[in-house]
Amino acid sequence: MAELLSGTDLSLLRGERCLFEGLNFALSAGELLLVQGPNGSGKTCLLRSIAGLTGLETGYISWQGVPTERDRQSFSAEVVWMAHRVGFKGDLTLIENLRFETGLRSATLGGIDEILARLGISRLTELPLRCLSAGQQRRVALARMLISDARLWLMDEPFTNLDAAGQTLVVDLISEHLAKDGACVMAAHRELEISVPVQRIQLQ
Amino acid sequence: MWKFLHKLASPPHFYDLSAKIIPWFSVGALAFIAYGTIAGLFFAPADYQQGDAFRIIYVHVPAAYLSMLAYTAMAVSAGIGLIWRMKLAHAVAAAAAPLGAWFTFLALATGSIWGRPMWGTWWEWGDPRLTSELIMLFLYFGYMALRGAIDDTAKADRASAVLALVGAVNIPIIHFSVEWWSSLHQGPTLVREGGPAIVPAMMYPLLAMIIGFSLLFAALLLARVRSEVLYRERRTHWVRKLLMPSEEST
Amino acid sequence: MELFAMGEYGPFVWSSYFLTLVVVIVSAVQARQRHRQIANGIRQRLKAEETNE
Amino acid sequence: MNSDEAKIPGLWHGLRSIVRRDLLLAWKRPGDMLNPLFFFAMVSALFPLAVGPSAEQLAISGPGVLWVAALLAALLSLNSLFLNDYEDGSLDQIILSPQPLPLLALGKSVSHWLVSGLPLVIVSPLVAMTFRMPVETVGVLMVTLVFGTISLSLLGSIGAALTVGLNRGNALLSLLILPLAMPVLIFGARTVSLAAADDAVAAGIYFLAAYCMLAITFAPFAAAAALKISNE
Repeated sequence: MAELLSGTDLSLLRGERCLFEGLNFALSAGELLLVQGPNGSGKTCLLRSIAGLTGLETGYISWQGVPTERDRQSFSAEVVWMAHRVGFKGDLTLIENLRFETGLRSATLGGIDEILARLGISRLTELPLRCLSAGQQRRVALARMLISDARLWLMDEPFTNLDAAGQTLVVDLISEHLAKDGACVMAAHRELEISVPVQRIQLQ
Repeated sequence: MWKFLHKLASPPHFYDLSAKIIPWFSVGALAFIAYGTIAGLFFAPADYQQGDAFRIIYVHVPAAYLSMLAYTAMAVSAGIGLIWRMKLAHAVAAAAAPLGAWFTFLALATGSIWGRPMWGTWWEWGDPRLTSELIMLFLYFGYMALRGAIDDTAKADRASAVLALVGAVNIPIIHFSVEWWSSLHQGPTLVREGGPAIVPAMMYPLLAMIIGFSLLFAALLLARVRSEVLYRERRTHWVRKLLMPSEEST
Repeated sequence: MELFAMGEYGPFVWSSYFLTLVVVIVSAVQARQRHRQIANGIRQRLKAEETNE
Repeated sequence: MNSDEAKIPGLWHGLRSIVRRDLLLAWKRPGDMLNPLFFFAMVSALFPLAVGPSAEQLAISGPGVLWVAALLAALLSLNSLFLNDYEDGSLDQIILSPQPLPLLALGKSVSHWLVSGLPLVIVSPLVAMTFRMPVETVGVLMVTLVFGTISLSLLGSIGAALTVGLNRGNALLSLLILPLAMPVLIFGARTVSLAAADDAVAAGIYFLAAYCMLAITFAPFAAAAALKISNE
C-alpha cells in the first residue's frame, strides 16, 4: 500500500521536559496509528505536531513523501482534526456550525441527514450547541469528520464522554474510513479491538 | 566570509568569540566618549544663541541615535530569527530591547533638561523629536511587556519578533505624522531644524560621542546576548561543561 | 571654577551628563547581574540533577 | 477521493463564510455590538461634564474627544476577537483549514469592523451634535472615522492575535496597539479640527486612506503569523 504519512526523527520539548526524541513512523493507507501513554506523556503534542499546529524541535512530517512544511495547503486539505474541545461555536446550531465548516475545508452537506441519523443527533439540529450534553457534542465533532472528504483523520481521545454505543460507533466509523483507503492517527488510553492493521507508538 | 558567519552563528563559538570582542569595544567606547566629553564640554566654542546649554547635545543626540539604532537592530534580528529560525537572532532582539528602552529614556530626559532653559518648560509638545521619542518608549515597553507575558522562550521570541517587525513598519509613519502634527502649530519648529549651527570644532566631539556610544551599545548588547544565549542553551552539553568544569572530571 | 559654571547653565549641563553616566552604569550592572543570575540558576539545576541521578 | 484542486473551497466562499458566521454570532449576542457604542457615547459625554459646558471649548476639543473615545471603544471589543475561538477550539480548525490563514484573519477583521467599527461611524454624528460641532465638520468626521476604524480593526487583529493565549491579554493588547494607532489618531482628530477651522482637509483624509490600504495589505499576514505562534 502506498505510504501516506511518515515522521522522521521527531523530537519536541515542552518547557524543561523532553516529550519525545528520535521518533519515526510510517503509515500507509488503510492503517491506524495508535499513540498510547500515560497522561502528560505528549500524546496530544505529537498529534498537534503531525497536524502542524505545534512546531517540532527537530524532524519533519511528510505526506505522500512531501514534507508538510513545504506544501502546507495540500496537506491541510487532506487532514481533519478532532481535539478534546469540540471546535464549534456554542451559540450556533449544529447546521450553522457545519455550514461554516464547508467554508473552511472541502466538505459536502449532501448526505447530512443519514450522517446525523447514524450519529443519533438528527433531532438536535435546531438547538444551540451549548444546550447539548458533552457526549452529544462529541458526536457533532464526529459529524465534522464524516462530512469532510479528508483522507487523514487525527483524533485525540475520541472516546471521552461517549457511552458504550458511542464508542462502538467510533470504532465502526474508523474501520469504514480506513476501508476507503483513508488513514487515522489516534491518541487513546484504553485498548482498542479493531479489525484493521494497527501500528502503536508508546510514549513515556 | 560565509564560513565565519556560520561559525559565529553557532552558540558555543559565539559565546567564546563575543567574550573576546567585548573588551575591545568597551575600551574603544571609553576612549571615544572620554575625548568627546572633554572636547565637547571644555574646548568646543559656545553656541552664540544658546550659550553653553547646547553642550547637552553631546549626550542627547547620541542617545536619540542609539534608541533608533537599537530598534533597527531589534527589528532586523527579529526578521532574521523568524525567517531563518535562528535562536541567536532572537537572542539579539531580546537583548537589544532593554538597552533601546534605556537610551530612549535617556534621550527623553536629556531632551527635556535641554528644553528647560530653551523653552522654559520641561516638556514641549511642539518639538516633534521629543514626541516621537516618547512614542518610541511606549513601543519598547509594549515589546518588553509582550515578551514578559509569555513563559515559553521560543514562543515569546517569535511573537515579539512579529511585534518588532510591525513596529518597525510603523516607526517612519509615526515620525512623519508627528512632524506633520507639530507643523500645524507654529510653522517651522522652534529650534532650527538642524539645531544650533554646527561649526567643525563642535562637530568632532559629536562624531566622537556617536562612535563612542555605538561601541558602548555594541559592548552592552554582546554582553546581554551572551546571557540570552546561555539561557536558551541551558540544556545543552556545552553549557553543562562550561558551568560545571569540576564535576566533569569525576 | 568658571569653567564648571557653563555660563549659568551649569546645573542643566552637568545633570544631563550625570544622568548619562547613571544610565550607562545601570545598564552595565544590569547586564552583568542578569548574566550571573542565569548562570547560577543553571548551576543549581545541574547540581540538583547531579545529586539525584 | 477526488483530485486535489477540488479539495479547497473557493477563497471568496471562505471569506464570506467566516464573516457570515461572526455576524451570526454577533446577532445572537447583541451585547457585543452595543457595548462599544454605549462606551463611545459615555466617554464622549464624560468630557463636557468634566470640563464644563462652555461652547467654544467643546467645539475646540470636540474632534479630539470623539476620536479618543472611538479609539478606546474599538480597542474594547478587540480583546475577544480571537479569544472565544481559542477557548472553544475553533481556532485550531481555522488554522488547519486549507484556506490561507491571512484571508481568514482578514475575514475576522472585516466582521469586527462591521460589528463595532461601522456602528461607531453611524452614531458619531449624534454625539458630535452634543459637542455643537458645525454640520460640515460632521461629514469630515465620519469619513475620517471610517478609515480610522478600519485601520484599527486591522491593527487590532494583530494585537489580539499576539495576546490571545495570555491570561491578562486585554491590558497588554492596548499597550501593544495604542502606540501603533497614534498616526491614525493624530491624522483623524487633527483633520476634523482643521475642517472646523475651514482649513484644507484633503491631506489628512488622503493619509488616512493610505494608512488604511497599508493596513489592509500587511495586517492580515502579521495577524496570521501571530495566530500560528500563539496557538501552539
